[in-house]
Amino acid sequence: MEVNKQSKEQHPIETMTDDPVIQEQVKRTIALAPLEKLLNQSRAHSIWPMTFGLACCAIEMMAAGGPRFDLARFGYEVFRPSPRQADVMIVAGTITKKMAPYIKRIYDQMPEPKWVMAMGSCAMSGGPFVDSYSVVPGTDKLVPVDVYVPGCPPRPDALTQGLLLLKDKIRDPKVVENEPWKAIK
Amino acid sequence: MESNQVMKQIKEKYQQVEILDNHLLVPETDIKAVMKELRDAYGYNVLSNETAVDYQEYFEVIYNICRVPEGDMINIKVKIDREKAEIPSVVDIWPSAGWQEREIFDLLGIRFTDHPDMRRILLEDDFEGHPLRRDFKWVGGRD
Amino acid sequence: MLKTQEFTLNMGPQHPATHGVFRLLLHLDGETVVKAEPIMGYLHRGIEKLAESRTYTQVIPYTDRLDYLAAMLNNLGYVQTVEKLMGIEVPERAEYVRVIVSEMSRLASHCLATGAYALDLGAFTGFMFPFREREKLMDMFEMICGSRMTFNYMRIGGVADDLPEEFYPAIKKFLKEFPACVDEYDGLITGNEIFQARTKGVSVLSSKKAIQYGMSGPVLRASGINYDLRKKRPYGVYDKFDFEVPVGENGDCFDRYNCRVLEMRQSHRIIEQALERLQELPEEEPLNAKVPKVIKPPKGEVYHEIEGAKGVLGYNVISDGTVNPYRVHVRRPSFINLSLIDEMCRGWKVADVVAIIGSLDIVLGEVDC
Amino acid sequence: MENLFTNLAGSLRAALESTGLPAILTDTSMTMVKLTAILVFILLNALWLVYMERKVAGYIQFRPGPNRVGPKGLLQTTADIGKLMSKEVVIPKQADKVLFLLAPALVFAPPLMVFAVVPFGENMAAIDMNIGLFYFLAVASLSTVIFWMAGWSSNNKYSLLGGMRVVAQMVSYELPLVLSILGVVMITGTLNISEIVRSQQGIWFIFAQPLAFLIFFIAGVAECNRAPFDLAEGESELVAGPFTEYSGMGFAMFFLAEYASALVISFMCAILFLGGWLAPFGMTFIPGWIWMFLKVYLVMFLIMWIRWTYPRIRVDQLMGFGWKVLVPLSLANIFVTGLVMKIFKMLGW
Amino acid sequence: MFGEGLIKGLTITWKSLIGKKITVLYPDEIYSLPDRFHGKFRFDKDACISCGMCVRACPNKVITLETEKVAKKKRILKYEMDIKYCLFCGLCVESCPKDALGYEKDFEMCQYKWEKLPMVFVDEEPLPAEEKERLEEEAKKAAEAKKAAQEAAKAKAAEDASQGKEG
Repeated sequence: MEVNKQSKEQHPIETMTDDPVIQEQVKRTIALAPLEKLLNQSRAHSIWPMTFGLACCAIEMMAAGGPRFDLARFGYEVFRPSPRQADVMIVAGTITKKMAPYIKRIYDQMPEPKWVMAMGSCAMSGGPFVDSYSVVPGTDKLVPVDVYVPGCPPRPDALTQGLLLLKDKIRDPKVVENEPWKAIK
Repeated sequence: MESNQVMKQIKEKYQQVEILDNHLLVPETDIKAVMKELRDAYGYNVLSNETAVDYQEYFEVIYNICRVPEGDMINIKVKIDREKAEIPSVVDIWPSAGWQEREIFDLLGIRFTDHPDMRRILLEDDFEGHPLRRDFKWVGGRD
Repeated sequence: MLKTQEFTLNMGPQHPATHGVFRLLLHLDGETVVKAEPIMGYLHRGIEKLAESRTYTQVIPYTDRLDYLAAMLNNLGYVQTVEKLMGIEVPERAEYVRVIVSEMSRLASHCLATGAYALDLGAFTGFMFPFREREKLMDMFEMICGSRMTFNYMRIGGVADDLPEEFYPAIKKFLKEFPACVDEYDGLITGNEIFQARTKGVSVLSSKKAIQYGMSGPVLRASGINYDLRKKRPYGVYDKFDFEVPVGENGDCFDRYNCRVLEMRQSHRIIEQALERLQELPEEEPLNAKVPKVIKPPKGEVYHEIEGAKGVLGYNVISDGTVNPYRVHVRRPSFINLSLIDEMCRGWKVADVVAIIGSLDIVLGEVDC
Repeated sequence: MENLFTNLAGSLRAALESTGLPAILTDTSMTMVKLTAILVFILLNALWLVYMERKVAGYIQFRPGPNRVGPKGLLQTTADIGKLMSKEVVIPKQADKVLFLLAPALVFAPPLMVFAVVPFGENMAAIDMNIGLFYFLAVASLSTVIFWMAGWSSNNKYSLLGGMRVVAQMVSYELPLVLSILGVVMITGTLNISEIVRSQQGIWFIFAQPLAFLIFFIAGVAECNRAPFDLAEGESELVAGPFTEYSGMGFAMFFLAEYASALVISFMCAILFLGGWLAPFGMTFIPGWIWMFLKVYLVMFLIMWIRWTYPRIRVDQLMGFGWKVLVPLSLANIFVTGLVMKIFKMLGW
Repeated sequence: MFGEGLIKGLTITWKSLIGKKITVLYPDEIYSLPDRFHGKFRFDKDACISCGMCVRACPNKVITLETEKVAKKKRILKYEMDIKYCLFCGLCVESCPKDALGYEKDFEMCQYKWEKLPMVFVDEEPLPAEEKERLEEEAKKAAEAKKAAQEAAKAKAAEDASQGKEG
């Protein structure tokens, strides 16, 4: 399924509905048939992150996979080194201009359906180094981002909350509209 | 041998050398000779740190040399002209200067003559300008 | 005619074993490495340029992000340099608190170095055991300064806050259990024959070459040179503690790894002694030195070195009398320890390149600064 | 309970014959039913083993492992397979398409073919060949070619290196595997697997041939690419070895085939050395095939325990260990067995 | 003996296999955070005297503060912490003289949307012009009333003093 590069003119889906969520999903070539809903259940329960540690947030990502904040309970601890077998690319750390082309290439190498999580201030917006000459201010300048995990570095539990938010989003794309789920009331 | 005695002896040997507040200001011409003598005669066998500063009118290259395993240290400064930005490399005396000089060239644009591999080390090769210069203009990413 | 051709393999910026975004272009002849060309700068964030537009206190959080495994030691190095510049005398209580916290940060860094090294060689459980201790240390750091890795705890003239009450029982419990845990690491990783076969005798670094290339820290001590700044040029109150400096014999990957494990035991002893002395101090001893609200050091320049977790960590702070430092240069041990990677990898297999990078214990935040 | 399955098969055969089908048809349909039963059993086992491995890994590392998907995490692997099925299959541009798609399809064949001849209990073997052991060795070495197909066709440097390592490793560990079994064959004198198990009535061969068991176990672990010999997909060096380029169902086939071949090795260990369905110390109130099941899972647990304890061995050490240590040891073992059998024959036992 | 280290490794993993698990089961049980935890920010609108110390202390200019002068009293219009640039270093909390800024024991700030990331504590419209004049008069009246009360009190105090002297 080659993702076709639409030209600037109107995408047919935009005429049919103006719900941004559905448009985005359709444009990402995910059919919303009932079978997809069933497959989304299995996709949600086995998100395989790709080892994409750039800086300090990578150490917290390792700690999230470690014995204390166990990602294995949700089945997410299989950190696949090769982009072909990964589902979510957790961008953990500062993206420099020298690293940007690699992030775009690795994102393209990942098979559909794929998601991106921006972990930490640096990945979200350049964070502490936003005024620097060699830092890309945020992952969404390169690839579409699904969940933002603030913190510098965020606690491993915050990363787990981010992954659980991603799980809810995979199961039902409309959850993006209302308040994200929180464990601490 | 205390570092200030060493500095006094170096001063007698090379006239243009001055002693600032625990630094040795060496002119550009006989930097190689002073360094070679420091290593051979006084046993300073490790170039612990080499960096450079841009003082708008001139560059200043700073060498911090120490003796392993004794541990005492001596600091040496060299003033060089800002436009020419050229200084002989000390890589053949202390190989640890290799990467540090490449980093100085990369970030400040000071070219080290007869350095085996004078290329940028941190920034990408087509990066124009040298960031740590005071007159470097760039636009931050804050939206 | 049968012709063999060189084959370049890109241990690319995104690779599980390169401790971050470090790229090694390997020219291979079959499995053995002919030439290893390191390419860095994928995490160059220009901290030295940012420091020029921040005040002296605002630079401290940026030093956390250099060597993010041992952030306290970076804070200590920077803060002591500025104190030397301003001629501030730090009271005894703050000095002991700093020693305890820096040695704990060294322990956390060595724990992760040991675990990551075992992970690089394939022992996934060997990675998890030191993480258990590291989590306890991180809990204590969270009690002291609120965050697990980027502490921003030290201030010019002392520390941000005194040690909280619930810290003392936690550290005592940790100190009691720690030696048994290090014995567990020895049993699981150091004593393992497969681990020894993978690391003993791999890429021996002679002491002469180590000195020439300015190596420092466990990499230098593994080659047989007893050079530890805490003993050779004591800073702060390090001359009041008695601890040995572990020195290796033949400078191969195993010795570099073993020096770190032995250093963990020494740091454990330092923390014990520092804790005793801290509690003996009389109550009315002040915590921090008197420091003006706005820090404006006199015009001048200081270069000060401390013994970081990866090696000699030096700060060169130049002030021009204003509120912002004119130039901050950091002598980064990982960057300089890495300069010999090309020669150390030649002639070894691809699997050994992973072992060599792991034994150097580099942190990319510090290599690319 | 003892021969629950044999009676089942007998009654099914009787039902088929009563419908008056020609003999040849009943035989083929009977073997078809047996083979599909075995296929389903092995696939379920492979799924369960993935879950068991992650739980064992978790428990060894002070963490509970998957426990939220389904009751106590049991549906975790089904979720994984469901997700892998629905992933996009990415074929690299210059990859050799035919080989690239053929490799995952074939990778499951050799382990499954072996199970046709493996007895799960007292005369519960699908096809009771009298050269069963020879068939096992021949088929077990087929998967080398398939890994090399995967490595070669995905046009990626890492997979090429991984593919070459797999061929070198499997070829060089085929020899000690065969030589260590020779000791057992010399004692029993037959190649029929059920006969071998029956002849272990008096003493299990693990006590008669302890060195052979050790060599067989080590060579078996190396044969199915599991740590400490998992050179092929050693993550930290070769990213994911021959199947770096596979995504979706292609990767799932390799992922499960690894567990199926580990199952083959543990079944053969149980049959050749741990006395198959023979109950230890005569506790026959538990049926034979449950004993067989327990022994297989004991060996499987041992394989997993070793994986989560030891680091990975290097390629040349692997070759050196295989050729310089295991092969001479197994030859010495054959010599000693021959000598001991000669002495026993002289003493008239 | 060759295998001695290997056997020791197995015994250690066996002990950990049957050992105690140290996992914090995150969604069900939350890890008890220490008091000095740097997490979500807490802003107390009335305690804040909008002096701008926190805006200057922050290394990365995360806090935007807008105030409006109404009848010689500063009123906060906008107090927004853009946590996507925040370092969570705590320099702002330390620099606040009135302890108006602090941390909550909560680390869950994940968001789906980019615009929802900044934490907006105060966001009010500047008062319209006539509203401002009305408040000014009130303030002026209140000021005169207070001044008048003061003269009366002073005059009374002066009388007592003179009586005291004659008496």
